[in-house]
Amino acid sequence: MVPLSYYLVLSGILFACGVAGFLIKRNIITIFMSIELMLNGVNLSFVAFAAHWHALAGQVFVFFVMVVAAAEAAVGLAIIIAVYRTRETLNVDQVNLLKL
Amino acid sequence: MPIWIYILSSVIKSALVLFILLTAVAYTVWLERKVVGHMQNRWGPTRVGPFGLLQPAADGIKFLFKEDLTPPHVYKPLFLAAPLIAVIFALTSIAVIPFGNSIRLFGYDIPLQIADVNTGLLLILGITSIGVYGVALAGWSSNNKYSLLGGLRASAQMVSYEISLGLSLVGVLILSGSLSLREIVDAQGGHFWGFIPHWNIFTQPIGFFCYLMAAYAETNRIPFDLPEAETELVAGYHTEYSAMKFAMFFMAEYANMITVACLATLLFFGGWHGPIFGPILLQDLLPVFWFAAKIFVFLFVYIWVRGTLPRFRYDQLMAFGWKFLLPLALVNLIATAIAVAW
Amino acid sequence: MTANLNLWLIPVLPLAGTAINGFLGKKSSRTAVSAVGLFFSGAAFLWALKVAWQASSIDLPYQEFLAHWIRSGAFSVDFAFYLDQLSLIMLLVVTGVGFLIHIYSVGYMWEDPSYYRFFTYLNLFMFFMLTLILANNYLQMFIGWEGVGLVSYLLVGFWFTKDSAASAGKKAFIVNRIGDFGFLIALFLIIQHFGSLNFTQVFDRVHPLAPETAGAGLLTAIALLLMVGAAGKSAQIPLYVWLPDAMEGPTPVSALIHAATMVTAGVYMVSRSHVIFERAPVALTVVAIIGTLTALFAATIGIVQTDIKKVLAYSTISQLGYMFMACGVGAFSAGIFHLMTHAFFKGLLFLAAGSVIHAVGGEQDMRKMGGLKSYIPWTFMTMGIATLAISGIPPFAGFWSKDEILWKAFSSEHGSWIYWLIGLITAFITSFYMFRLLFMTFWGDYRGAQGDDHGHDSHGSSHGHDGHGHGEPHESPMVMLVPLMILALLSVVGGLVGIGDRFDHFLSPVFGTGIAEAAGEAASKATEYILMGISVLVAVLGLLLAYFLYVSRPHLPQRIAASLNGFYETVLHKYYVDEIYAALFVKPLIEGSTQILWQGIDRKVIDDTINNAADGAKHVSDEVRHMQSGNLRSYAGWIAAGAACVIAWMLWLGMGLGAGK
Amino acid sequence: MISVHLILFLAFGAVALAGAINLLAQTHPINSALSLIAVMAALAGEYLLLGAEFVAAVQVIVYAGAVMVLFVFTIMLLNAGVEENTKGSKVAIMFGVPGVLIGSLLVAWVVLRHSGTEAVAAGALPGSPKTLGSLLFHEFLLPFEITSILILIAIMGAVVLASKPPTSPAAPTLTEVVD
Repeated sequence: MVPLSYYLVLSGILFACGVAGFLIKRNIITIFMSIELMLNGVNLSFVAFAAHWHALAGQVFVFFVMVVAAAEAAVGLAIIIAVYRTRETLNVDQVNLLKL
Repeated sequence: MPIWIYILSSVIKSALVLFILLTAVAYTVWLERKVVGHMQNRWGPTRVGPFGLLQPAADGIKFLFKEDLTPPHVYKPLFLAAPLIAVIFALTSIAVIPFGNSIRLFGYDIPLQIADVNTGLLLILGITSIGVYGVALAGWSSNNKYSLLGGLRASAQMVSYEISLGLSLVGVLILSGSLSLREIVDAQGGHFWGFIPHWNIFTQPIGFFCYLMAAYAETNRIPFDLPEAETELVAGYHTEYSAMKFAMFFMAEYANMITVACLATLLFFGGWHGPIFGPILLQDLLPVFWFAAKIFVFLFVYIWVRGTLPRFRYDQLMAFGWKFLLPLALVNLIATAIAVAW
Repeated sequence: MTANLNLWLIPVLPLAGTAINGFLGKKSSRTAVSAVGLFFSGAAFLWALKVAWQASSIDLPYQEFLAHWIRSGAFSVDFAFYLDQLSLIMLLVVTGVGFLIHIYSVGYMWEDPSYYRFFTYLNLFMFFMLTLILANNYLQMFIGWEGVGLVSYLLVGFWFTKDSAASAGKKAFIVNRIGDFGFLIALFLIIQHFGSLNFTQVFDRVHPLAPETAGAGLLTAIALLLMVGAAGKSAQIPLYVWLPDAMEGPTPVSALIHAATMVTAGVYMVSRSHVIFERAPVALTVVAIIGTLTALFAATIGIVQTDIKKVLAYSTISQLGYMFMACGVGAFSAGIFHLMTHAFFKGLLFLAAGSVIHAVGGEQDMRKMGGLKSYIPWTFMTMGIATLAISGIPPFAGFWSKDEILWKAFSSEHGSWIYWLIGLITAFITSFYMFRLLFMTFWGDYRGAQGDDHGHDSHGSSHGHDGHGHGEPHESPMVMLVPLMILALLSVVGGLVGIGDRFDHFLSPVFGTGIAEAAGEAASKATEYILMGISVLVAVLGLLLAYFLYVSRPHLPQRIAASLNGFYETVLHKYYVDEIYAALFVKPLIEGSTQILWQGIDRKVIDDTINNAADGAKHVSDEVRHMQSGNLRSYAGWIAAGAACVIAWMLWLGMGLGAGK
Repeated sequence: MISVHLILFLAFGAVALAGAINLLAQTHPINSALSLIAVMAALAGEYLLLGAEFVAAVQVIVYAGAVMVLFVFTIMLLNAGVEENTKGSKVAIMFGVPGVLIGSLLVAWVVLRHSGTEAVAAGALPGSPKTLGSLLFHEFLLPFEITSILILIAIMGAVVLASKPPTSPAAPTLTEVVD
């Protein structure tokens, strides 16, 4: 038997790692990946809470999160490709002009 | 049963299945060379052993003893990891495949299946979807434009056809109402008014068609073997590979073929169902035989198709996948749903 | 109201003329412009005649509903027209005199560069004036009121290239604003207390109220405020100062707007709301005093003026004073009667003066005229008639109306012999300065410059009458003379309608056989005839004095002026009223606006507030701008920091709740 | 079996953590992507422990199998190299990292203090496809439909964005949206 708090802590750490990745990584794709990491952390806490409160709604939420993440990945990567076409770089530090 | 027997049986089954599988892979290669040879008015392998039956062994030895060279400028970790990924996932997916009903040994009835997961089908889908990485990473890591193109094609193609694959299976799932392969097979027992076996192929012909197409694309087989189109990209994603690493990709491909064949058998052709007769032992072994026979048929069809059909162009491939196969699968799904709802 | 009179046509016709001339006139020829202008004003006149003829057969007052205008809760205002004897008379006077002056203008303005503009304005004026007259509620009346004010501004400043004209227009407008202010407040009071602006409704609600003999009350306040408005529009003390300056406008304008019609709007308004005034004796007294003083005051100024139009302007003011005196003593019908006759002869005087000016080529100074009766006999004759009429020589129109007023002032219960006396003195002065004008202009020998420049170019190039050099004075064209003759005829016979109180009886349905009537019966006929004789005698005396001073002894006036120098100077400068006003109101206003409002409030407070706010925002954003570096990761950093803060805050809240539990 | 459950949890958790940290540590995006895949697989294991087998399967198929394939595909397409270490923003270091630390510390503190030690049994809540499906198509029907519309829009957006030149890499970007 694993206490609920373990799951929560794990998901929290994953989320924090995601944020940290967003903060310290330069590559726009990696940053995007850290977003996915955050979403995964949240999903874990969803499922854990679902199991804790015996509410399947939590798992349904996970589905929605996944779907949204998928859609986001599609659009986001398309944007990344478009950005790369115009800027010839994937480094967010060099993509700091608000328009070009 | 006690836990140790459970573990023991699992280990034994795993070893057995792995052995059978590898052998099957090897002889599928032999079979392919033979059949295609005859289709092309050649003999195929004849020298090594009678009818070249020992050819696979010779190939294996050759692969093993060839110098395993790693080109410079490749991205080493992934270059090494890619074939492993490919072959491992290819071999893993066999684990949830049931070969037949449980048999009684030493007073315990042991299911002819390594792991009876009640969402086995999903597991197989997931594993195959992960199997993409093998090809993609191989193509990328070997730092070669042909490989890269091959990898890109492979990943795009596999991801695209995965959808049709999944959708084509949903019809069967609706009919059988379960994700467990064993239950699906059980649902196909019996006959329509006496003589027509109660197989999904008769209720899901379109689904089967979609599945077959998608499966061929998933396994990068002709007519969908764009990732290794030798006329355009020297050898596609495994251009830079040689010796055992290349062998791994090879094995992975044929193992995937076998997995696909198994799935087709289980989902559409009633798995191990077939006429049962004779003494007890025979009665226990016949289902396995029927199962193997059906798989053989599918493998033969694979080879047959390879010998017959030309290769698509890439845009044709994508157009076929997105504009024809996917809508067809959707229509089939909807039709099935309506029919079941009645 | 069985028959439908289509009153709405009367104002709308001139409006159509305005539209056509205003939009198309610039391109079209003078003939076309004058044709349009004359047609529409004439059509309005003819329709007014038709209405008058029909009105005799139907029972007045007649109301004509046009459209709903304002409907807010219980309060509602409509576009509607109201016709009774009073507005009928005004209707005929305005349209008739207006039409004649239109005709006259064709000749007078012919060479003006912006001829079409003039007729556009004239038609527009007709429209507004008729709206004012035919309104059935105060608000619609106020529209006309403002409208005529606007047109007066436009026409006084018609030659706006000339500084004096422009400033005169502004002066007229501003002074009228003061009056309108009072008028508006009166309207608000009416709305508040009577919940309507419709004449009939308001008066029905006022009727039961008892006269506020004991001190001032609501009605007194309303009446006084209305009087303020009337004083503004009709140039009464203390708001008369704009009228003399308004003479900067073309002479037909002076005739139409500043003599015949617009300036009498005040009188019309006062007598229209006589119901209110009759219940506010205090206000009535104020009206009477203002009227009387104005009459005398303006007349005295008139004596010494040398500009022919200025003389007429001051005489107009003083005649208006007469009318207000009449209203003040409750003799509204007498006031209206004098309004009508005054419209005739004063209009005639102005037009004749215009003809004279036209004759001598834009010259307005009487000292440069003289001996013109041989040059321009028709003008002389008509102007003579008008002078006799205004001076109150029987049987001319002025005699009847002025005598009526004096008699009422004496006999009415609101009146007293003081009004009568002052009125009499004014009558004397009036006849004196009018004949002075006549003699200076037409007797003696021509003092004007021959052929060379016509003195001060008061009308500059814009007047268009110095285009062709005047060899010697010449008679005006027929188009100008015909209106003169018609008006002369009216000035002769116009007064006869008043014989035997017929005018009173005609108007009695409006004013009721009110106080004035009763008083008239009270006093004996004998006194009336005696007073009548006295006034005639006074008028003749004025005539003789003028003849003595300006014909037989032409040099005497200078000596007299020299002898009583200070007084003369004072009067010559119109008692320095303009200067006093300038010192009292204008300069403090300008100074205050400059120092406090502009430099102080606008510059220091408003502008600085805005500018400082903008600068502050600029500086702050200069700092904050660095936050938005466009760098994704720094955004993320801000978000993370903010998230941490939010989490801490929520936890703190949670603590508080936990502690609370 | 308690111990087994805990051991499995710790194992998967260790993998997930290692993957997450590796994601940060690696400088090459492809390595980060692979480590992220590892994280997802491990999370799938955690889901299985929690009994959400269907969620686990979907996690593998959609996330590991499609989304991440898409990432890898993009990395390969754009041939993203080792990220150069640029001094982008001081803010991210000065405010962001401390913010993250503080925030996560606070959360951890709260979790440990308030969530107590209620244990979650292995497979506590069997999320079988049937029950989940009925839940999804009855109670969450409206969100489901809205999500499908969202997906449709996402498809079109991806196509429009990525298909500037005729040689469009957009086709694969559609794929995982659909599964």
